[in-house]
Amino acid sequence: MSARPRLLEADHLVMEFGARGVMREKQTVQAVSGVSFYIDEGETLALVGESGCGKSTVGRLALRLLEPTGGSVRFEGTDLGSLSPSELRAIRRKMQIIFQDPYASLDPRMKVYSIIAEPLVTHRVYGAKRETEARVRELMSRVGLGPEQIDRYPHQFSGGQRQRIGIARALALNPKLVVCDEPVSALDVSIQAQILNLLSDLQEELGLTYLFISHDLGVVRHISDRICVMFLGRLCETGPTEDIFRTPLHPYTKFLLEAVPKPDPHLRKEKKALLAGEMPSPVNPPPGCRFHTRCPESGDICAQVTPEMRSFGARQAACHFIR
Amino acid sequence: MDTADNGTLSIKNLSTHFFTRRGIAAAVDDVTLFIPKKSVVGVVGESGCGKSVTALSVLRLVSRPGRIVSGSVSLGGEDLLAKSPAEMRQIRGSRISMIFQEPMTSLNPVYTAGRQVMEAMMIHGGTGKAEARDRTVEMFRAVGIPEPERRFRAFPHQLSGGLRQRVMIAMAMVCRPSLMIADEPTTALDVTIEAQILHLMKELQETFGTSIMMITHNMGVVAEICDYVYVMYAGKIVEQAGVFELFDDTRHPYTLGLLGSIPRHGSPKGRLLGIPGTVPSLLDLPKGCRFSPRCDRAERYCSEREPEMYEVAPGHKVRCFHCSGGSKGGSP
Amino acid sequence: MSDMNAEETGSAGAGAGEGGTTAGLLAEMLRNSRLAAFSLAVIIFIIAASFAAPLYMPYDPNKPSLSERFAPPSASHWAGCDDLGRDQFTRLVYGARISIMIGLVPTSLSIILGTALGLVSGFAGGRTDFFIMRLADVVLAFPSLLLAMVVSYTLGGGVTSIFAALAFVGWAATARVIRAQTMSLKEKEFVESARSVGVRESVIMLRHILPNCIPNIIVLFTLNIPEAILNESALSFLGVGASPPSASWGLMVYRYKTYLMSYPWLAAAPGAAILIFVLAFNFLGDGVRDTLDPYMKD
Amino acid sequence: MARYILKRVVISVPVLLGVALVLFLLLNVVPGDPITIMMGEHIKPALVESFRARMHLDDPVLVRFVRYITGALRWDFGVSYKLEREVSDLIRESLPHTIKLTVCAALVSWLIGIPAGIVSAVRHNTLADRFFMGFSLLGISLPIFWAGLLMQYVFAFRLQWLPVTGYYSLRYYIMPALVLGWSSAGAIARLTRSNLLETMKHDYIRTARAKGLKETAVVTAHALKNAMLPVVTVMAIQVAGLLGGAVMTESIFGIPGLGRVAVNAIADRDMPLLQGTILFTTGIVIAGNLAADIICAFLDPRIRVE
Repeated sequence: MSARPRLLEADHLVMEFGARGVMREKQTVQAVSGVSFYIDEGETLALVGESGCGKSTVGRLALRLLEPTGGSVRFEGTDLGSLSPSELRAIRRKMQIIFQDPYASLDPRMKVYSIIAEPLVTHRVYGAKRETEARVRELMSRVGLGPEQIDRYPHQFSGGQRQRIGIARALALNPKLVVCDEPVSALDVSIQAQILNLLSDLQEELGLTYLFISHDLGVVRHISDRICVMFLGRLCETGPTEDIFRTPLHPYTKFLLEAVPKPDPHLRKEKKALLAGEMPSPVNPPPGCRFHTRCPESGDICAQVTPEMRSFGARQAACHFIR
Repeated sequence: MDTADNGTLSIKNLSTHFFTRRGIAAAVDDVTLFIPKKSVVGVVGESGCGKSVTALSVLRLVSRPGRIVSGSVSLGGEDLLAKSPAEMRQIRGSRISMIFQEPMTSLNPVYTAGRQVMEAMMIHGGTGKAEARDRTVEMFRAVGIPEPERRFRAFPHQLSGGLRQRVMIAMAMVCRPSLMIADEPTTALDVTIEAQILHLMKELQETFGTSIMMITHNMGVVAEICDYVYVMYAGKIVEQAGVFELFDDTRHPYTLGLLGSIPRHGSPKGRLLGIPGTVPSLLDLPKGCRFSPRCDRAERYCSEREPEMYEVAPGHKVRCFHCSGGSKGGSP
Repeated sequence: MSDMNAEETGSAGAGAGEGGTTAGLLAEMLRNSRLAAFSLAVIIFIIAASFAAPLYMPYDPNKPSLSERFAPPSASHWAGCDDLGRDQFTRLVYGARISIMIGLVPTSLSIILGTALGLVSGFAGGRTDFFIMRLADVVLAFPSLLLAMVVSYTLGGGVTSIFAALAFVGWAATARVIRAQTMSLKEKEFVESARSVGVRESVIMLRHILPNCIPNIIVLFTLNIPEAILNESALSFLGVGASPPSASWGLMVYRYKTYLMSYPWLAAAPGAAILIFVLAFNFLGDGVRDTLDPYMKD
Repeated sequence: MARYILKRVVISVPVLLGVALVLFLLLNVVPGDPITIMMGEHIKPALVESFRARMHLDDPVLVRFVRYITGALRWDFGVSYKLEREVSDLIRESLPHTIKLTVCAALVSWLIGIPAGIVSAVRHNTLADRFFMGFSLLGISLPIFWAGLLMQYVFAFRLQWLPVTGYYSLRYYIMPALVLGWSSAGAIARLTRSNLLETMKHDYIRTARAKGLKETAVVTAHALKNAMLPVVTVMAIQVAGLLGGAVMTESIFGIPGLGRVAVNAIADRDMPLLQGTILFTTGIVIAGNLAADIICAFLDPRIRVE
């Protein structure tokens, strides 16, 4: 794995959303607080965590669809923050995104052709419309859409088919990196499997790199090479997928894996270790380790000192108590 | 298993159709289902399979253009479909209660959580306000709501998703029903909260002896808490079995596909089994076996005749010709 | 219930074929709603009848005939004659032209202005938004009839000042609706998706957001027309409307109200004409709104 | 919530100022000389001069506007050119009539509109629904002045049940209030209906039914309270419509209210009077909207309890 060149590197990303109105004291939502990670070419890195942990925000920061409050993203060695708007638009050819909601991510007033052709037209990839159309048809067949569907509107498709349209659009410009933001969580299980298979095939054929954002640990285990586990805007643990699933280090990771309902009644447990309480507010996150209010292993230091990421073999975790 | 009538709920040959402008949709088609006392029975399937409509049919809460067209639903031997609307109201919320998928929208935003739970008790129990209040607080405590007195006065928007679902469960349990219908109760929740809620439901079921009808699309949830499972596809039950039997000796190609679609721990990275194609529209169902166009084992007769439910083992029935001889077919 | 609707109607929609375009939806509405289709027919009939009037009307709308002053309705004079002996029905038919102009011109102006300002306001946000919306607040705070009265007074009366007055009063509500929709569309994933493939902001606004506002614009348009007609007739009735030779229906009511007790039909007929015309537009507008409503949701 | 209310109040101030400015610009600046507009072309130059001086027309616009605003704050809207009386006195005299009329009309519109809307929603797609919705659409399509004239003809002239014009007792207000209230009732009924229908689709309605509540209790206890929140806002916006409509009803039924004063001011080209009455009327509208926001805040726990 180390032989692969580094594609993207995020360094101490910080994102704060200001909820400020007239005559209201400023409230900042600390969506992402110092997240660093890298992705090597051809691999799949998964970002997992529960809602509100900031994983989708990280995905958008990686593509610079959001301007970070702090930190930087380097794509193929270029600092995205240093680019002008037109340079940024040009580099977007190499990085694309697939969205969660196939109902909201396609413009309902456009036909399939225009949706898939839009990136090609925007970047003036082809001179003639004939070439563009040929490319659109090629993409459609690659993702499993019939050529007769080219003139239909999104609402005439089922959720799985719409997701295929979204994938075709994302692939139109031959990107290197594709951010998949919960691409299957809105779909039925059987359709989920189709789309996951498609994503795997495409990765193999086209040598794609995925940043795969998901809350579904089963899906993540299936598709990713490495994982970053997030809790309330920070990374808890990162490392090779199987290592983390076999022996999670961080207490939060342990609870998360334990909580997932396993599709096998023989794995039922009478006494499951349950994580108590609710997610703290990102407006006013706990000091020190953000997990300490719910962590049964926490000590005095956890409320005072923010744990740094420390290496444990191939893995890193942020907890004071891991030996 | 479904012969004894002394269970909690027995649904026989229930059909609920939706009379839409574009035709009649048989959302629930000839469903027979039995829920024994003190058990958790799962009804599992993908969207549009009719599992939620089945649940609403039990409470007779199917809204227009839907209507129950035939069959029977009996609760402890009483035919619910023969009840007058007033009698049915007495049953809702007291003997059968229901919780829903979206805790965010299932509570009325303009009333306090406590008031909404109290209301359920006061219309059924004839209890006074003070007693209803005390019992609500007690119920809040029983469902694990911290600081129940304070939460009693809280409005829904002040509660997190997990707490709202606990309030819904408190509302459902406060009259000690014999059956609680849970329609995807954890789908909208985060996985750690889901684990809490499932644990709570199991615990309440054991303490109060309430049966639970668990509507879900998640095989993990089924494996976790159900005793017996019905698998639905396009309005019909296609397989039913005890939970261990269903996972160990899966028979129906649809159930196999469903299980094969789940990325399982330990499964190698690569392809998932999946099911080709999409769920058919209820307005335009395939002839014969409804699963036949997506089935890799389909023969010509599958798309001509509709298979019956065949008993392949005691308590294990399958709607598939390939299982009719009791042969083991293509079990994994 | 949720599982009945979500996927089911989604995939069933695939069989419906047409219906993607607004025009297709409206055509379907006319087929399904007899009331809307009838209303549209009435409107088209009135418009055609008034513009073709010189071709078939036996009377001149402006030629007095002293012998027929205040003639009651009869077979030859369907709505009687006025104080100068002019045939009132002829005058009504000709007067429809004014109502149509009043319905279309200021409404178009206010819709164009309101859409442009609402779009910019919602898309740009910040100070631009604040300024435009405060202006809209100010306009909306006036009772619309009073504001129209003042504007028309300032501009010195006449048809153009009525147009200007009604447009000035009407844009603000449109701007608010379009702004709200723009703001919700702006957050949609398809806009982010366009941004992620490198589409320029101005192109996003015009190619993605504006087309998605079209159902709303059409609904606002159909519902604003009757309002403009009513407002104009009210202005005319109050004596700040168009000047006499081009008699609008409102002005006719104003002029004949003095004869109400002795010749009631003179004031009754033009008022009834307004009512029928406005009612037809409102029925049509309701049909349009009900049809496009699911497409207006954010 | 105190903060919410304070915020609403603070926001209304610039709106009111904006209203004053727009009105001032429309009436004082746009086309040339207000004196000529007021008095016509052929008047003695000396008279023009005296008016210019009296109205400080030679000062810069901004100075005049500030003077006007500071005057208005002290309840001084200037002097009516035609009637040669304080505008504030004229407003004070006409205001009670307009209030009586609008309150009566508002009561009519709420008492008819809200129940009609509820019945239409609950009996959705029935004959009752169609009847009430037809009635409502007729109301909003009706030219108010024409309906007023017809009622005068039928009920006052033919049947002689009610007085034609005047303002001497409540009987005189019956017809104007009905005419004015009907159109408003139509809008309220349509809104109540659509909101209630929308609310009835919410998940918490299903929860209420699953609890075993009677349908009437589901509607009254659970749906109505939510559905009426936007209606309250619109009831306030209706005040603007009623005040605008009052202009017509007052002139038809001979009620010397604010609207009639404004119409007469236009006819007389009496600029200070027109400006004063309209500014005052718009002020009432803004106050009404503010009141609605505050009522909503009290009714909606999502705003009340933070």
